[in-house]
Amino acid sequence: MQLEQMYQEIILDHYKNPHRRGLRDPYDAEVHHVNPTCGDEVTLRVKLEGSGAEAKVVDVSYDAQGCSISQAATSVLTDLVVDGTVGESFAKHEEFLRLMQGRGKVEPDEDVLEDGIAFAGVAKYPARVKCALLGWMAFKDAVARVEGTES
Amino acid sequence: MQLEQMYQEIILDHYKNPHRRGLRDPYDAEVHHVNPTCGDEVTLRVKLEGSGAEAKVVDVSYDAQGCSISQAATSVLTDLVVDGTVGESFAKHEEFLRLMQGRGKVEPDEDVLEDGIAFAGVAKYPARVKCALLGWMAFKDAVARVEGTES
Amino acid sequence: MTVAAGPLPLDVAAIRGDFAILGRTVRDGKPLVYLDSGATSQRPRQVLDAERTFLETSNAAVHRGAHQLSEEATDAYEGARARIASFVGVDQEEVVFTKNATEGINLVAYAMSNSSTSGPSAARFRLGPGDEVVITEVEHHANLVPWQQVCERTGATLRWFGVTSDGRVDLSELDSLVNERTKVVAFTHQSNVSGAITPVARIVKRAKEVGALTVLDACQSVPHMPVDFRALDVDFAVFSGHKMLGPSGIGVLYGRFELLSAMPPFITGGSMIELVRMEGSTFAPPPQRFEAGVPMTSQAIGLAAAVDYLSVVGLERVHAHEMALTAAALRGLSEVDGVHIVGPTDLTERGGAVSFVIDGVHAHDAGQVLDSLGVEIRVGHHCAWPLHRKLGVAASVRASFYLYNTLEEVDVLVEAVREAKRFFGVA
Amino acid sequence: MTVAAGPLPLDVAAIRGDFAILGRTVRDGKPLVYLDSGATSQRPRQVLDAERTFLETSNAAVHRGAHQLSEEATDAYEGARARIASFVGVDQEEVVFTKNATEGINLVAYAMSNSSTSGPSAARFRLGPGDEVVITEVEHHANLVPWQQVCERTGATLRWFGVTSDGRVDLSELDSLVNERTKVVAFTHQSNVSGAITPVARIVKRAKEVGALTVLDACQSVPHMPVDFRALDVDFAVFSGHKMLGPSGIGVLYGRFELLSAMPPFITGGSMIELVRMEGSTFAPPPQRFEAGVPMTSQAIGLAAAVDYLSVVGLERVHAHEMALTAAALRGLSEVDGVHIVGPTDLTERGGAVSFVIDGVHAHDAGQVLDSLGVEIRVGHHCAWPLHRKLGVAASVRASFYLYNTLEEVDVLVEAVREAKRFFGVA
Ligand SMILES: Cc1ncc(COP(=O)(O)O)c(C=O)c1O
Ligand SMILES: Cc1ncc(COP(=O)(O)O)c(C=O)c1O
Repeated sequence: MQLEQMYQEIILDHYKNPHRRGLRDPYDAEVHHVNPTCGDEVTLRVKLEGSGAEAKVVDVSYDAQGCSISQAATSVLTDLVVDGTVGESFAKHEEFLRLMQGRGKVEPDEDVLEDGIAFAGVAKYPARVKCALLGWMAFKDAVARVEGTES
Repeated sequence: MQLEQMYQEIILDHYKNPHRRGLRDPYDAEVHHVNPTCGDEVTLRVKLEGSGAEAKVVDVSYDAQGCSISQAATSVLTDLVVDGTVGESFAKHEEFLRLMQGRGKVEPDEDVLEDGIAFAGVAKYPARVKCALLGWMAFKDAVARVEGTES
Repeated sequence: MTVAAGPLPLDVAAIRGDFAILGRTVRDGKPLVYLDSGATSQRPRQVLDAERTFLETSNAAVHRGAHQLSEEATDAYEGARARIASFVGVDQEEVVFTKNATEGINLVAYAMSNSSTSGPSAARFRLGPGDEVVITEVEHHANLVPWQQVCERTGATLRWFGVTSDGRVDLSELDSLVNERTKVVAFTHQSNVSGAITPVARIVKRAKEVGALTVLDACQSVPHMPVDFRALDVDFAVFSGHKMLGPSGIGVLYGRFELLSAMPPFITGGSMIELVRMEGSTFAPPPQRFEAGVPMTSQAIGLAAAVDYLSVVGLERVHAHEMALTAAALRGLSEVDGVHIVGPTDLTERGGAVSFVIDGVHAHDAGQVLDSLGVEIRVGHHCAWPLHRKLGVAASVRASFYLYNTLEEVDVLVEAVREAKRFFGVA
Repeated sequence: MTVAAGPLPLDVAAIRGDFAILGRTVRDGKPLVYLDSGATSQRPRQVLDAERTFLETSNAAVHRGAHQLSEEATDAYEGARARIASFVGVDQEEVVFTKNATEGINLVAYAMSNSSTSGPSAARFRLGPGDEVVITEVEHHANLVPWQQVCERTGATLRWFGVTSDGRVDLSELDSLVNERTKVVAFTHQSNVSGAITPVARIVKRAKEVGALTVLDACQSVPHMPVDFRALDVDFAVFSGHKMLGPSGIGVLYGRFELLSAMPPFITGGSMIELVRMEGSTFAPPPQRFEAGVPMTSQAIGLAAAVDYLSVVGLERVHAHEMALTAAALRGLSEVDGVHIVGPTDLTERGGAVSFVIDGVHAHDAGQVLDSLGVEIRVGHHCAWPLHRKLGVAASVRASFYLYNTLEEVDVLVEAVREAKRFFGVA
């Protein structure tokens, strides 16, 4: 059944037991993003140390309302970026984006995406891709705000 | 050939030798009407005597630019209304309208419409009905202006 | 059309035969269970054939040519207008074709703001600071954002009716909300989320008392039950072709002739003019004044065919059929633990949109399970975000019915909802 | 598609086989000679089939559902956008679907007047007293009345280029007409009356010098020759589906992405929003921001099929074919005493619209004779009244050609013109 392909165990695990959930202090920037088609929302905070691509992602905390895909993707995101550098997080975002926009035809790099490879099945459902990207959009936006590059 | 049915001799005669053409003094009202689809124009003046339905149509003079149908119809109109009463002219207008909107299926009353019955063939061509009515619209408008009933 | 005797008044099998798409399968070979007609309906072959026949025999620019093809096309187009007008109880010259219902509402809103630079006959449509526009919190964005925007353009104030807990327009403040400052009251005939039917007469009566114009969003009523705009006594109303078996790309704006005659134009260009000079232009009478450019000719003809189709079946019977399906859905869903209906839970003053949430299963996830079982429903806020926010629901699942749906499909829906709960472990 | 060798580069017989309507007769059994494609074109079966196949297999509301049908419909719709965009050399996100070209021009004009109540990013679009909008006297009403209206709404001043005696835009005052006060220059690529092609590059260069926006009316160019909006370097451009073998009810607005991104919306409602609260709303990025409501889905798919059809035939060959027909028409008509061409009399910088007057025979009367012989042409001012007035012509006869017309049909046209003269005794 296709459904199991999409909702991998990993996704359901993250959905039921999300990592790093909740809004914490201290933080450098907080953003609020919505998915206009379904109304899902995420409030996300980042705490960085240092600046530029070498800055370290010290914490990502969030409060989210949404489907299992958007919740799980945000949880996985925190695993992927916390304790790494901003430069590394952006590279992971690129790889995740490539996977999600690949219509299920892209082979994901497990070394880079770790649990994120579980979203390969979601990429076959264009309407759900936005769900998987909601947290990532918020994260990139928050980092940009810290860096002051946001217009 | 259908063409001869539409362009009756009477129509072509009026077209080539229009009755009462030209703008004359005295007049009580002058109006300018156009056909928005083809740009045909008529400037028309009326001179009445008396008032209300019993008023006499003393003169109708006009300057027109347009196709044979609109020119001939205006010429026939002057024959039908000049020297009659306003009430009679409106009755004739009604009968002409009924003929023109009849899609070629209405039997015209020759006693009322005289040369106007020649337009029976035109009624089969909806796009040309407006041409035949241009002068009549102007005439009704001009009379209404004299009567002061025009808004 | 033959109609079977029995509990349901329609011969649904015969009707389904007219809709080729209903025979397809989705995902892993699941029969299609199309329960998203509230978003857009499917079209019977009669509608497709009408458009194609027109295009293969009489297609030409309407109102613009004197040749035979153009005559035939104009007759077909204006004939379509006449049939559609009589379907909703109004005159032919009171029907303006737009690209969808959304354009129709924008047309009225823009005509109102354009009134400030138009002549004295348009004065009654003017909006400015101190004037009020009243809408409701249940509105589809199409009947909400255009009014926000016209208020921004003109300085008028937007006010709105609230929502009851079962998704109805809350009219308890009718007399104070609609007052001497109110210039226009715009509201939906039937909510596309809760299915609740608005008491049109009460609102119209109050609007008339204060001299406000009324605009009815009839997108979800005209396709599903007999509607007569004259009897409802509204000033304007809109609906869309694609929700009533007709083509996409065509909608209808009804306006009382006297109002349309006094209203300035919205979209301008060819075919809507009386006289054009470089220095200025004057405009044709309605409905032409509001139909600039080459119109959606074949689509008007398709919509007229849809109206004919619905008339042959009979709107009363379509409505009765949908009510039977709605009753079954409300009954079936109420038996599933943790399912909550967003809207009235019985058939009083409601139509056939059934929205719901499932404890512990997000609407998007439920939709995915349903889709995997062939059940095509809509998830999200259904373009009625304020209503959802007000009811404390981020996203809901909506099943919506039409004349081609069956009681068996309702059973598949209910079973699929149970499966969604099982899949996400909230059985 | 096979293409015959020979003087004309197209296999017209094979092409005609795709257009069922061309096989019919009119009036007393006369074969149809359709020379009114400038008003609206006919559609090949490939276009009709593409729409029908979509409607019978994948029809659903686009961008609004998570189910398989909606996915397929969205893919088909956005895929159509991509093919149409590449047909005119631009990016997918720069193509906005409208109901016709007229709506596209109104969209830009209204977005400009809406800028006065929008945020700072829209400031560059604002118009007010002292600002100037420049058009030309050859424009179709669609590219004329909307600019008159936006000037009325905003207090800006409308100015215009004159016309040369052969119906071309008179650019002799280019540098003074387009000046520091000019905010937008809107002009046609090809006149729908005279067929004259406007020197786009000269106008664009001058507009850029003064920082004015350019809007190109490409209704009569895109269907008939290769057009690349990026290469032409215009800011906005419009064209209509029904003039290029596609469905009615769909048009295209091209806008440079950077401009569309900064521009406020025009028609508002569902699917064009980012966030909706009763207190105010924000809007989606382009092109969605400009596509409120359920769009003309099947029509977009039909237009993409039309674009594919034209691409297979090849726009260079379509153009060469039309030029051969135009040359024959100009030659044939010039041999008839008393016929005067309204427009250039040779092929330099012109397309295939041939308008003319006949001494002593009014255009309407000529049209009637032609129609009785099966020749379907257009008579009147062709929605370009100021041009006609300027050239001292009340109404003209226009023959316009497309890929399915033949040299024999041009002969029938010329012979019919002679017959019109005979009939009205001006031989
Ligand atoms: C040059 C030109 N511009 C604009 C238009 C308007 O196109 P539409 O009526 O499809 O909006 C036309 C055709 O009618 C045209 O020929
Ligand atoms: C209640 C209601 N109003 C307005 C609309 C807008 O209709 P359209 O998108 O066809 O303009 C819809 C459907 O989307 C609706 O359900």
